[in-house]
Amino acid sequence: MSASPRLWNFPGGIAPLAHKAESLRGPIRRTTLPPQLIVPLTQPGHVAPNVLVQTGERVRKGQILACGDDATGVTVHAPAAGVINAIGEQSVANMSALPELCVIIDTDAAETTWDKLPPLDYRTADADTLIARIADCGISGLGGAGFPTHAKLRAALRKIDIVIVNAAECEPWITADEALLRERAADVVAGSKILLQLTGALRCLIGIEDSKPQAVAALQAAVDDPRLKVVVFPARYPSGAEAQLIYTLTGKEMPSGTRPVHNGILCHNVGTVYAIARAVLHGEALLSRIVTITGGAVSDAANYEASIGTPISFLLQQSGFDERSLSQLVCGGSLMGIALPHAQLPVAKTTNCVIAATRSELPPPQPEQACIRCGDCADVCPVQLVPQQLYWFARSQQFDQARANHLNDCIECGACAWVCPSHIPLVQYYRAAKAELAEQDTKQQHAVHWRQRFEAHQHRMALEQAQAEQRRAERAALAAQKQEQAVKAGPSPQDIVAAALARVQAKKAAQAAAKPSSDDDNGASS
Amino acid sequence: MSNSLPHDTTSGVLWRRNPALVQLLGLSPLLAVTTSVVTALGLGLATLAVFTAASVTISLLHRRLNDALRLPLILLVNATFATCIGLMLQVWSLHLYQALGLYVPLIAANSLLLVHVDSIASERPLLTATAAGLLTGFGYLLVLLVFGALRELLGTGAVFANMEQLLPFAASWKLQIFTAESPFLLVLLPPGAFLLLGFLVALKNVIDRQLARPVANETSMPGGKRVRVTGKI
Amino acid sequence: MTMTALLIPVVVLLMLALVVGALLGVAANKAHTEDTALVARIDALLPQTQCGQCGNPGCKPYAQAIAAGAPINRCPPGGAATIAALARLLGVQTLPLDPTHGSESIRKVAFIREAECIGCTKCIQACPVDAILGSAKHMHTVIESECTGCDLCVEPCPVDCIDMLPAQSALQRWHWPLPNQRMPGIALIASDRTHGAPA
Amino acid sequence: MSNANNTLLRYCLTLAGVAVIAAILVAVVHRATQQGIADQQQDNERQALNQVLPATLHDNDLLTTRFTLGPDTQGYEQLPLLGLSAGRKGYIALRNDAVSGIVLPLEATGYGGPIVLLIGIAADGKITGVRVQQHAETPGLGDSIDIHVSPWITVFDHRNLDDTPEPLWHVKQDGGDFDQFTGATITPRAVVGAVYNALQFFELNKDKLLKQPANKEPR
Amino acid sequence: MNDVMLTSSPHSHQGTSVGQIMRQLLLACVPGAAALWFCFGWGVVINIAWFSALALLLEASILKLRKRPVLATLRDCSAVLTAVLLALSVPPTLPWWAGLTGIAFAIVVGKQLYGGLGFNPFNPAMAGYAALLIAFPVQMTRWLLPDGVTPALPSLADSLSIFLDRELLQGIDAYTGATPLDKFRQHGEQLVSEFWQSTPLMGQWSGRGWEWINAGFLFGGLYLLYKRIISWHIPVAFIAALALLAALFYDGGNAHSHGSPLMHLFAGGTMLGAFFITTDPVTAATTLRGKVIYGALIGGVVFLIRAFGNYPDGIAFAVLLGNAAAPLIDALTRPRTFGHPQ
Amino acid sequence: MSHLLLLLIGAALANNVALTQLLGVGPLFAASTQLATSIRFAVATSCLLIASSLCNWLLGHLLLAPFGLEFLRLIVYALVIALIVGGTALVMQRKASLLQHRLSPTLLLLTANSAVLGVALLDDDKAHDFFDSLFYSTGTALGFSLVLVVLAALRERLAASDVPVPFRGSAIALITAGLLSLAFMGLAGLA
Ligand SMILES: Cc1cc2nc3c(=O)[nH]c(=O)nc-3n(C[C@H](O)[C@H](O)[C@H](O)COP(=O)(O)O)c2cc1C
Ligand SMILES: Cc1cc2nc3c(=O)[nH]c(=O)nc-3n(C[C@H](O)[C@H](O)[C@H](O)COP(=O)(O)O)c2cc1C
Ligand SMILES: Cc1cc2nc3c(=O)[nH]c(=O)nc-3n(C[C@H](O)[C@H](O)[C@H](O)COP(=O)(O)O)c2cc1C
Ligand SMILES: Cc1cc2nc3c(=O)[nH]c(=O)nc-3n(C[C@H](O)[C@H](O)[C@H](O)CO)c2cc1C
Ligand code: SF4
Ligand code: SF4
Ligand code: SF4
Ligand code: SF4
Ligand code: FES
Repeated sequence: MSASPRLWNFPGGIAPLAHKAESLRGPIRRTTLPPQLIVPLTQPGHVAPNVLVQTGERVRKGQILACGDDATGVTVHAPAAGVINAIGEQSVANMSALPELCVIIDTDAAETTWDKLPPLDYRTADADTLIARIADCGISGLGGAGFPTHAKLRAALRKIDIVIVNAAECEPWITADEALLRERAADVVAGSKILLQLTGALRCLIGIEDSKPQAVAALQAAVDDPRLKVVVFPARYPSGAEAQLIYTLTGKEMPSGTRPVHNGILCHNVGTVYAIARAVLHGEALLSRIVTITGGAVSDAANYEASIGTPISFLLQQSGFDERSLSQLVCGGSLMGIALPHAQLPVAKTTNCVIAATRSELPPPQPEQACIRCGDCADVCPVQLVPQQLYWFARSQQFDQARANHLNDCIECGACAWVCPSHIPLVQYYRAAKAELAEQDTKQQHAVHWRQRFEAHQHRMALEQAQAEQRRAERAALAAQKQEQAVKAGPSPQDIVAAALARVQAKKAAQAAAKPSSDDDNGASS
Repeated sequence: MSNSLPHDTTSGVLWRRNPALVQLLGLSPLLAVTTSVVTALGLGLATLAVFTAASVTISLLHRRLNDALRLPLILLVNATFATCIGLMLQVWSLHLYQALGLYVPLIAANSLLLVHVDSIASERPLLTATAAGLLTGFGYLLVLLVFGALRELLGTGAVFANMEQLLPFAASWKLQIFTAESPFLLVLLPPGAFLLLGFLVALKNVIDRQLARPVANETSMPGGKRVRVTGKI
Repeated sequence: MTMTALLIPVVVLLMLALVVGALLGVAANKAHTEDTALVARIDALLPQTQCGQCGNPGCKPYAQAIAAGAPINRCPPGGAATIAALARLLGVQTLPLDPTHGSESIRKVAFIREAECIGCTKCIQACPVDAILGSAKHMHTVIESECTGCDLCVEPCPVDCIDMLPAQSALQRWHWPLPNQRMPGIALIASDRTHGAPA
Repeated sequence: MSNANNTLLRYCLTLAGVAVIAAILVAVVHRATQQGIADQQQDNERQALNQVLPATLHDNDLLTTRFTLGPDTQGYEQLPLLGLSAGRKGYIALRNDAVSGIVLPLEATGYGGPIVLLIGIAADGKITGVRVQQHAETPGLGDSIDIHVSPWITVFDHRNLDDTPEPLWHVKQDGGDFDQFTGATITPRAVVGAVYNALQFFELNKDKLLKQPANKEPR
Repeated sequence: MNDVMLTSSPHSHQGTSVGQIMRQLLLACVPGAAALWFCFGWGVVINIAWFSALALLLEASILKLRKRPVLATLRDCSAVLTAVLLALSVPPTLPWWAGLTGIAFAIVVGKQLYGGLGFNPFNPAMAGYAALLIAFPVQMTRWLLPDGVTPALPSLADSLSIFLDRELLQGIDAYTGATPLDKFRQHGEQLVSEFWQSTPLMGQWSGRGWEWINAGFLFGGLYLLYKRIISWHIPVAFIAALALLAALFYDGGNAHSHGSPLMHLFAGGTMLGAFFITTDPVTAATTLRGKVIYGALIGGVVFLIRAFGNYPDGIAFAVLLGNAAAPLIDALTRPRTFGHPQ
Repeated sequence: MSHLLLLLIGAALANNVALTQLLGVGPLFAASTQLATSIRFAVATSCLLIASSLCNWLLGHLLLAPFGLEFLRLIVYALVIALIVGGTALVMQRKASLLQHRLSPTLLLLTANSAVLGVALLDDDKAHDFFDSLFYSTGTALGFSLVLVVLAALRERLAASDVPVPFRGSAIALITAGLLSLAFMGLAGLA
């Protein structure tokens, strides 16, 4: 063990009650297979997935259910064997509470064979093979955002100096990563080495808070490679946020608007790294994940290794759920999680924790009062924003001003709202304002594009008009010639009528010839 | 500032779009000389005179106005009449002139006058321009008067003091409404002027809302004014 | 009144006026104000839907109209955001959208029920951004990414086979609404903070 | 370019034309009002003087017997008693060609800065009137010295150094004869002191002042 | 479970509230208020009670008028705090009607016209104070002589009579006089030491009584700092600027001296201003650098007014000027966002 | 020298044009709706104010006084202001006049500023010499700019406030200016 490495202090931060011990009393539990799995097919950006199965079809464990359209799509596998009961919109744990496309599988507990891919030797496989394997195994980030891991790795191929494994797990209540590290640190280390190999990076830093001594010990015992280093830093929320973690470990500030991969750093959650190891070394697709079930409304908080698609109610039941004492059901941590309307929702790849909280633990939000500009929010903001100013701008819908004050740098960590004595739902203001800004940007892009298209259209119309004009002039000249001849011959009324008729005939012919142009109608009057 | 519309009605100028209360035009004199009725009335009348004269003149000249010339010409005309009125006021009542101080010559740069002359008189024939000038000037005068009376009353407990400065026969017009042991000085000082005018504007807003309530929204066909961008109609 | 008493002021003012007039005249000639710049800046704020709801044949013409003094509240696709941006650019007051020109709605795109399309090309002629593909007597399709949602193609279609459908799914459209604005501490109405309602 | 020059010419000519008319108009009005304004100014000055020196005391036009007093004026005893910071006017009242009274300029230092006063003194040393011409005292506190606010300033009328001996030339709080205002002692103290000084100055320079006409200024 | 409200994260909270903060402030006022009561008698207590009752009443009626929740809002105690701070600033001889005007101005114009708690750009208590001073200078400059200078403080009955604007047996002038700062302005040609000798008004470092009052508020302020209700930036900058300027112009205590730093720090409303008034978060600058500038600006202006202006003390005006500048200061001192260049 | 400094401070603070002398109040409100605009406008007004005050001092003392034409001063000053405003606006106009047939708002706001004309007239009334006039107009310009920018920042903050409906807009702006003016009263006596 070398001397402890230098750490950097990111600004702000808070220290809420951790509530972690409750769910760490025992080992990770495996559940029985629930009778029904609801597997979300959610794709990045909510684009429609390509569903590869049909209702009534029998699927094997590990069979591909759906995949994405393009390079960023995520492959979804059947977490267990069974029969497809339905493919349709189902409520899932998302912020909008809007239903998403899911596959419902009536599981067959008897059938346990698992379609695995052949193991790969990561030391010899090239990067493309490894990334293809990760994509085939349907891995997306387990740290929160759920961004497809293969897409992130593909972008990382350019030049990565440091791989950072995010084991901070700074949010209260969640212990999924810690539990994983206590029991399966070796796989995490293996996954880190795969990432080193894949990216060609020289160092891998595993960052972890000092509040998890057992996990640290397990990690340190498992580390068998000098390129890997476990870095322990003081617990403070949000030390696990990407930019803050990178700063803590390396002192590098990610310039606003850039992602770590642009700056030579690849950051992955331990769960993701574990999944990568399983995929590469064992050919296992991402069919399950570790979920913390905790909170005062369950009598027996614990971590479960749950199949994707397991109804949350199923897990709660296993932990002795008492619905009467429930105040809030939150998916994720108490600071960044999603409030759930009910428990009939499935575990998704990003579901790391479910808090069934009593009233005293997570009381319902107090009514919002006016901001008194106390500045507490600015003190704790890890990005050094002035949250109250952003709030004022969002509130008065001065979104441009909010942008100018770097609203888009907000990581929505919620530290500001946590301290706000006026109980303002600041993060909701920011989310709404950010969405508004994004919409404005899209509109602006559209406008630029459409202006070009419209101008091209106008240009084309003008050209066609000019051509029609020319044709008309030619015809007129022709007619004039004819008329001249007629005048010379001494016109009679009949002649004039005949000439007019002839013109109409000619016009009709011309119209038939000059197909789509519509300008000719005007020609009749000339 | 440039939205003083040329097509205002009498009630529009005097109340609904009253330039002083709604558009905050001509504010400096309104705040500065309204410590008593006599000063407010004096300046109001002087401004009214300049308003009318300048409106007429500019309307006569309006064919010759153009971008470059508009400003100097308007200012020249305003300044000329302001000077004349100032000289005449000095003969009429030097006391009043001195009480009004700078604000008599400053009529020339009164923003209400500039906007009015610019937007109304230059687009109108002589007669309507005169009427418009009179009307706008009168609307302004009314606000000055009301505001002056209010401040004098609140500040001193009396109204129409020293009216003889303006009208020699009005020496006995002073009306003592109440006597307070401590006069409410605040309203006579600049902060009071701002605050009181703020309250007046708010009062006007309240009244306007009360007036607007019974009027049902006219139903209009959405999209009724659309034109076709392409193809035939 | 002596003549000189009149003459001096006249001469002084005359000279001054000539100087002022000459200088301003020269300045005016030098600076022939470019109006096209303003039109372009206004046009840059318009949504470019090219729908004509503002009463002008396209966004650019409306920009010109605004530069010439037309009200800024006539573009329903742009809605309140555009009006606010215009007000800021022009230094005038914001106004609510003029309802006689339509109302703000979510972005839609045209969708041709291809089975019913008779290939008359009328929709192609109507489209201001050439977003419809197809030729005479062949069914047409809308290139979704190019369609501005102006709905100009809907009316000319003789068989009514064009629908205007939302450009994004409800899920894609959803975002957090601003919290209840009635402040401070108005008792929260559950629906205001319950999500699910698209903004 | 000739077009441009043409417009240029038109600009100038229009403006010039209007300017000429304006000049004539203003010159005429100025001319017509000149006399009236001058009369008004004199009337005002006379009215102001009347308040400190009643018309019954003199038969001359005070404006014709002005003289200047300033901090640097020579020839007076104890001129600093008047506290002047700039040159101001004094006036001499004549009755039957004898000096019957005098109006002196005077300054005191109040709470908010200098207080500019005018005092009228009859030839026998009695005060005929005191008025504040300019002050910066706190409105509502010290401004009661202004005749428009309170009649306090008339307490000096008819007093002289004999009927009010030195110990009484103070505000009551300091054991004198003059009321202070509620909450404001400094201002009245300053005014009382200044008036007392003016009387002393008058006593000291009586001879010179009562022979003043030599010093008179042409109108 | 059915009517669970779904809210945006975060779902937990530190547990502080505005009402709690305001109540801490009220508590911290106690030592200073007690010193005031000790030095000037019952008038202070009467004012606090009268002002608080009026403030609650006025705030409640406006909230009612605006159809806003009344009780929930009153419970934040900000109106009471405004009332108490105003009551601690005005002379203890203020008649009831002047108090009414002042608190009405503070709560209605200074606060509710802007939308109530949190929206007011100007410190309501100081807006009320300034308006009172301009409107009723006689009543607002009528300070009692502190205990020890005057043979007897007015009794509770006398204090009530003064409050009700009734004639007193001895006349109110028996109790009242200039404040030390006012007196000091008029020290004329005296050396500072001579001036100190010449009047019983002056005590150890500063005005008699006023020293203890300021010490009381200083103590309360330190409690607030300890409790982290306020941050050090504004008070320290304020005190430093005032002391620095005073030292600069002290001039060895000769006739042109404007008083020692110690006198300035323990005179008038210095400590009340430093810890309770300039720190009003609603109306102060909010960024850290901004707070320092804001505090120093107010401290500087207070000294300028005391030394060269027309008013013996300038806390209220200086605070209002600082309030006016606060949004601008904030705009100019935005901190560097993480990930952005300076 | 010190009296020049006092003149400057007095004009900027103690006798602030807009808040105590109530000059240029209209433009103060019209130009203070946005901070950025207000800064630009403050700079423009300051330049105009100082330039016109000096030009007018020169014209007044070198042209009008020798011929006894003081009664023409208002007209002459107005023309000079028109020249400066119009000239700079015509040459520098970045934003074309919005409504072609009217004066542009900026032009109006600069011209209709009674502080500009007022300072020229006050220079006369107070018998300022050239340097007095320079310092006085600079002080006035500083004072006006300060109040304008401060008010603009305040009003930007007000935009997000829960102001009672009847008071929204100009009413609350006036009240804010009133409180600002109240604050400035405290500076009385400085200089
Ligand atoms: C090229 C590239 C593009 C990315 N784009 C996104 C994106 O659009 N949205 C996103 O949430 N994450 C994106 N990521 C992943 C982020 O770098 C980050 O790891 C992820 O957002 C997780 O963020 P979290 O901190 O919110 O969990 C992208 C990564 C790469 C390499
Ligand atoms: C406030 C905040 C806190 C976070 N805390 C953690 C954390 O404790 N552990 C973690 O793995 N990711 C955390 N994340 C997500 C990381 O920023 C990042 O998305 C993740 O490490 C990327 O890894 P992935 O692509 O494997 O999911 C947090 C994000 C935010 C915005
Ligand atoms: C803001 C303020 C303004 C004052 N203005 C004046 C004033 O103009 N004239 C005056 O005599 N006293 C004024 N005073 C009061 C004096 O400072 C002093 O207190 C008063 O004269 C009482 O003095 P005494 O104790 O000797 O009676 C003012 C006091 C304050 C606080
Ligand atoms: C530290 C602190 C200081 C305060 N100071 C004042 C004050 O000086 N005057 C006041 O009216 N309210 C004060 N308040 C109360 C509250 O913030 C104030 O009433 C708001 O300005 C009302 O919106 C203070 C509050 C806190 C937390
Ligand atoms: S913590 Fe809340 S009340 Fe305090 S400044 Fe931030 S948003 Fe305002
Ligand atoms: S949610 Fe945004 S503004 Fe609030 S503390 Fe976190 S990063 Fe800062
Ligand atoms: S209404 Fe809007 S989008 Fe449609 S044409 Fe007019 S400006 Fe363009
Ligand atoms: S396809 Fe239809 S709706 Fe879309 S842009 Fe073309 S005409 Fe408009
Ligand atoms: S779809 Fe083209 S005409 Fe109907």
